[in-house]
Amino acid sequence: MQKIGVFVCWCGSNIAATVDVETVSDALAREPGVVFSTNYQYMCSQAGQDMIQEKIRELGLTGVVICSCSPRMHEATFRRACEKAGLNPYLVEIANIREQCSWIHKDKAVGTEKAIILGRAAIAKVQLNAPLTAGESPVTKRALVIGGGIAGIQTALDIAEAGFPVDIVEKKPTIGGKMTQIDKTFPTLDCAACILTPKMVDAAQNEKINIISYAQVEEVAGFVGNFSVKIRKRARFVDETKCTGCGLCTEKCPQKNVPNEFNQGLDNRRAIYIPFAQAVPKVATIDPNYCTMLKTGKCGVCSKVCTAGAIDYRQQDEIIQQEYGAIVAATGFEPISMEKFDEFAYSQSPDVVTSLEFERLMNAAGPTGGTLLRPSDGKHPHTLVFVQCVGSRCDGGEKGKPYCSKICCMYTAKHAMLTREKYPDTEVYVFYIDVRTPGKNFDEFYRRAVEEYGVHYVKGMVGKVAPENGKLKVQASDLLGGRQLHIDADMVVLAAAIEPDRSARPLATMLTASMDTNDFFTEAHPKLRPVESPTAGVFLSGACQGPKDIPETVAQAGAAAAKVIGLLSRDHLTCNPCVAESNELMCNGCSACEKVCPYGAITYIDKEFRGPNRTTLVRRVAQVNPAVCQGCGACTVACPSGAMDLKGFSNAQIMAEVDAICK
Amino acid sequence: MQVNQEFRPTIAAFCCNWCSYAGADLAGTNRLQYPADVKIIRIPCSCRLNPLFILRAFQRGADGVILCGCHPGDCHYTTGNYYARRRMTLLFSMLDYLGIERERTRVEWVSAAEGAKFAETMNEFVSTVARLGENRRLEDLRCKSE
Amino acid sequence: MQERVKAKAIELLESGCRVLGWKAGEFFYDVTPAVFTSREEIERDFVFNPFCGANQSKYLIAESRRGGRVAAFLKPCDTYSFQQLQKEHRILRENVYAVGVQCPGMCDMDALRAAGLRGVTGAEDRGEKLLVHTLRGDREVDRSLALSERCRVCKSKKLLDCDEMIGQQGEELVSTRFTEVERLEAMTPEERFAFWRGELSRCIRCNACRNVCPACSCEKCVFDNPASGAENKAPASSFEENLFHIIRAFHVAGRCTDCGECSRVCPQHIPLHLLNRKFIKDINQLYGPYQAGADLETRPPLVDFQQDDPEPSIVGERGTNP
Amino acid sequence: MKKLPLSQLDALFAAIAEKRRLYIPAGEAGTASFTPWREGLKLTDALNTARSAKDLFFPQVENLADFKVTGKQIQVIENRDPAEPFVLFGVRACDCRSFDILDKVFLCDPVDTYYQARREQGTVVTLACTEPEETCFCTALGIDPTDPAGDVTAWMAEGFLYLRANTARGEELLSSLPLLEEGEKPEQDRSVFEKLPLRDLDWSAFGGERMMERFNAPQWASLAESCLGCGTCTFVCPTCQCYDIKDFNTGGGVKRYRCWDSCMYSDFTLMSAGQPRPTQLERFRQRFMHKLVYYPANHEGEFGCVGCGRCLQKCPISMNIVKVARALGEEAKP
Repeated sequence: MQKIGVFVCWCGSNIAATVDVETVSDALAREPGVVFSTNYQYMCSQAGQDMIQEKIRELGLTGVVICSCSPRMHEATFRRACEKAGLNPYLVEIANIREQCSWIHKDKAVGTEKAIILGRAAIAKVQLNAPLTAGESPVTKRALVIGGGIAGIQTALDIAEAGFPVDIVEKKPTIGGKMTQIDKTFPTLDCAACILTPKMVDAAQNEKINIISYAQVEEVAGFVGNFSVKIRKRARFVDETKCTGCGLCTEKCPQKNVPNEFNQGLDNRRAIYIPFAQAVPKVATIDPNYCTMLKTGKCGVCSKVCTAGAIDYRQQDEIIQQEYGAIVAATGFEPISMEKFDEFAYSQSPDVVTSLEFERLMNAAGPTGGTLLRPSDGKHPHTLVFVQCVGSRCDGGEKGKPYCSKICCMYTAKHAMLTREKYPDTEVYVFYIDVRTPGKNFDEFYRRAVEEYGVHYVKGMVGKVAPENGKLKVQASDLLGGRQLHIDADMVVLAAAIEPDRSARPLATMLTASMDTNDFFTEAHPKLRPVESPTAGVFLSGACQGPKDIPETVAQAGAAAAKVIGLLSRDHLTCNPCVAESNELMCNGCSACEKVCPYGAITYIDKEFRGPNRTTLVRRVAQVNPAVCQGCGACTVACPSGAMDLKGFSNAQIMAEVDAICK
Repeated sequence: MQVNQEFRPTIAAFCCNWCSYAGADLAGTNRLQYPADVKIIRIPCSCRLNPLFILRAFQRGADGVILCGCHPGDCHYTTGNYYARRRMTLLFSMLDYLGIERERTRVEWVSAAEGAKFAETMNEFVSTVARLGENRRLEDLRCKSE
Repeated sequence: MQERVKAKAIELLESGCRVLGWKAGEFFYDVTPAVFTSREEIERDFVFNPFCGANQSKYLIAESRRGGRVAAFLKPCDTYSFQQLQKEHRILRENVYAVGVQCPGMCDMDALRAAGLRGVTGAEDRGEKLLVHTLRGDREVDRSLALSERCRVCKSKKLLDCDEMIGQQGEELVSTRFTEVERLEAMTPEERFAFWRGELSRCIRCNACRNVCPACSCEKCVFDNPASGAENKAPASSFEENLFHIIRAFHVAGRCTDCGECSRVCPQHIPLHLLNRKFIKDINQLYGPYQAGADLETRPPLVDFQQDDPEPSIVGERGTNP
Repeated sequence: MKKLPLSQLDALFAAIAEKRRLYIPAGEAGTASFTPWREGLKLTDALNTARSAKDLFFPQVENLADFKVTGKQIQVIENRDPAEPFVLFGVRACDCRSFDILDKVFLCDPVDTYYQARREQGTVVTLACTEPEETCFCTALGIDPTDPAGDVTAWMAEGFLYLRANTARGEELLSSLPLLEEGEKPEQDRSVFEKLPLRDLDWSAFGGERMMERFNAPQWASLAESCLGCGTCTFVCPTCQCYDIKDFNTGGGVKRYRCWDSCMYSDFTLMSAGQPRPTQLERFRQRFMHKLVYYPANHEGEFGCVGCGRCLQKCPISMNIVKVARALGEEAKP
């Protein structure tokens, strides 16, 4: 039999002025199950809490209803108070008679009547409340960072700094990511390599950081604090522990015609290669698609020249299985393919390049040694046209992306400025829709490009680029001048939109992390939880969450690290006890709940059940991981049989409230 | 239609904990008045609202049922209100098909900052339902208190 | 057809399958679904005639878990249910040998009775015609007269996911199945209310619609479960009109293949399929065409969403006749 | 014997309905039901109603009592549906026999007063059959469809309605009615009944004698295997008499009512200790054992089936008592 205590708060005159608290406590005293009902001036005060605690102890209350302000205000207070008196905190219900009653009504009779009804609803609900205990799950104190670009490196460094071991999984042979390909950074124009490579070395030398390069995540199981991850480390056919990175093999390898991805294919590398001089780990990798030895079994030059004996043609992929407490996605971005933008003649002329290619052409470590030369004839270009927003801000989205890629305005300004600085004899045109420079010192930077460096900024889009007699005929509109422009350019540079790395989508599926329609990871809350995925224990770092420049990426990387550190510094996680629960006897195993769960909290097992007359039957049934479930209840409605219910907001509890209100 | 001055509708308002319930609290904090006919039931997310609860409310004598949740895209649980939106759209369409007055049901997205919108919505909804009069089509006579 | 199906049944039985088929009854039309385990049984009792209309896919939930393999003969519309049940992990596909049987439309005894035939003791399948024996002599009727409603507005002759086919593979058809829904939508709310009250108030809550429905195969139905708080055993007051049939239709929304069994079995001839079809029509219009059971991959519309889905207020905005 | 031109049937109905409620079978074939007569309501041309005539004496749902809760007080309120005199016209021979079967259950000690009240208030006017359906097999159970029992028996022939009072209550009804003349009904052609396909059903294997043999018959498994477990057969059956008592929480109290139950349902006779018949096979068997074995065992060999054929027409998978009788009857034959 229930023994419910009702405590009606006056909240000074906040409630008592428009609700007759005496009448309310009297009326509620007559409700079934209520053994005690009173009212008091300030229920949340120490004296009020003492009274509640005293009555719990004295009368052995099985449930407490407090008619007071919003539960958003003091639910936690009252739960704690009741818990101290030995009552399970989840046997407390609040009837909100202040914000949702006394404050919105002027007529005391009306307010009083409504307060009684709200009290009744709370009593009806508390009758069905069950004591809930927050579960605990242990935390594996190791983090996984997926992606070894600047975002991943920074996150890993920050986590390691706090003393937690962290693994970086990088799909390329070296960490460093896109930033290694960049020459100078805006708006300071400092050298990218100079600021990045020391961080790469730091990461390599940090004993808490383990870099797993040339590897990809294959499987993720588990949940926050307890992920179990399978990583495939691809065979590089070079023993990493033996290779000294001397580079002799990369000079002797007879296979010279492999497009060099580090230079965006603008020059060639060998079949055995080290992506660039500062690569981390600095070990050679054999490209199995080009290596004659691996393809035909005839060659073996690298093996012969390697004094360390590191070459191993029979190396196999390695599977690493590791447990982690937290996972950070830092998969970064890539420029979109220019295939669909034939109006810019990208496929027709080598002198039409993307900005990242241009970056390599300007880089001292690039294919031209840092001298700006046209890819077609190696001559110095005199007229350059930069086209902004290629594939960004496209309506309809068939051709490009609906969003702004954010970084293009600034790097184009940088490119234009650097070109004019190094080669004052050049004419530089930039075609833009809008110039967006909302960052610290960004607008100043852009204005310097226009005002000090004499870059021609033209508002308007380039309609067509046509290669003709070694020139590129650029046809464009000048919207402000209201005229058509025809420019004979030597080079055209396309500011290609950026999109999430292709590996992100399958990774999101493995992580049960949600993505938006553009395949950027979704954050748990766009404003308040920008570096967390809705999936607990999964964090977001860098451009995988949305287009970002370097400082923003580093800032987010640090923020993600802080979240990871916060998580890993705990020994146990306390779970929200108001989570979904599946009644296996009623579960159909249909997977509807799993499909609507935003957290991947629901899994299925085949379970043996006892049937009638000593038979057994194996059925597929849902199981909820209480450590992962956040208690939204989407599954409970997707479930037709009602097998899935939500603790604390059960079907029966909500219907009891409905009944009480509609009576 | 003759408006019965005496008639006070019973309105069940399901509010998600994170946005709309907070929006209702804000309406209170700002002392924005709306009729006492509205009784709020707190649910964690708009996706917790089972169509069964709505029909139950009507069975038990509710004259109108309204669901308030976070604006699409702002769900605390990221996707809950998208599911709620489909469910409610289809349910309301079915009720309409069965000849139930469609003004008796409503979904409104109310953020935690929209106290004024909450009060306004409730004022409007109550007067709409009051104009319709008592819910006779979905009630269960057994629940009529004599 | 009868002979080919029967021969196939024997062949499959001898290859080690149990065979889900039809057992002859007292008359031509009262065939009963049955599992055959011996050649003698098949030779004696197995039938496949124009009255074998029931959707047998639901039996495969239990049969596919009984151990061993079971063979089933599925009409095009049954194969949609068959695939939908696989999608929901209810049928273990590997234990089923599915024989798709192309279908010219199935007959329904109630359609014959509605056409005024009484005391029907037998019938002979004569292709386009049906020779009906009655207590008062024989009558030849057009087969179309005997077709059940769902067959008259057949949506697809496509046989999905079959291990083998008897007859030709067919195509999806342009169906007029929403005409009646549209007719109701065009009515005033008062007329619609009167229509549905008239129909649904006949409900005797025998649960035939639910129990025959492949989508309604819950381990425990909320309306049977005292713990659910929504249990109601009998047609007391207006529970069926106001809760049972609405929630039942909602629970199968996005999962109902429109096989029409609910209406076929209703002893009170309530056009329950018009509830399900309303959901199907709305889903098609609001969220894009969707056919439950057509594939194994597409997310069912009620466990899916688009960010720009219409708001619930569309129900009012588009008026009574969307 | 009285007679009346059929053209005056409406006037007769009006005369009956003047003093008491009159129910007549109305509506289309397949959904016809006993409907309170009102001006203009016509007799159905269907042989029988979809649900049987037992509804009038043993309705599907019936209020028993109300419990009103005020604060912590509970008040018990008797809430019997009032029984008023009524006439039930057009009951077929099969349904009429079902009343005898129900009487033996509900009117034996302890008497079911709810049923009794209705039974005492009802006057049954039966109607002889002329156009049987193929599903009819009352003749195989010893019922004469051309001469049904009831308080009054009616025949329709050659443009006239003939009426014969069989009981005092029947006499009272007829004597209160105007328009009636004396007359003798013509001899009925019974040849169509000789053609009924189920006329020779053999029930010799059943009865109260060979209970365990029937109970353990191996055929139940294949008979029950396709049963959907719906309640259609039991709800259209004129002799099914099982009911459940349920409480409905109205929010302000509890309404206790009884409603038909079905042995086909998984919660049939569910008790706190569990379900005594946990499988569909056992529940399916219960239905037929009850009608064909247990009932006769308790009632001098009388079967609990009247051969109306409703379950033959309505079962979604065409499983029915005839198929059971055939399957188990075959077995019993030497």
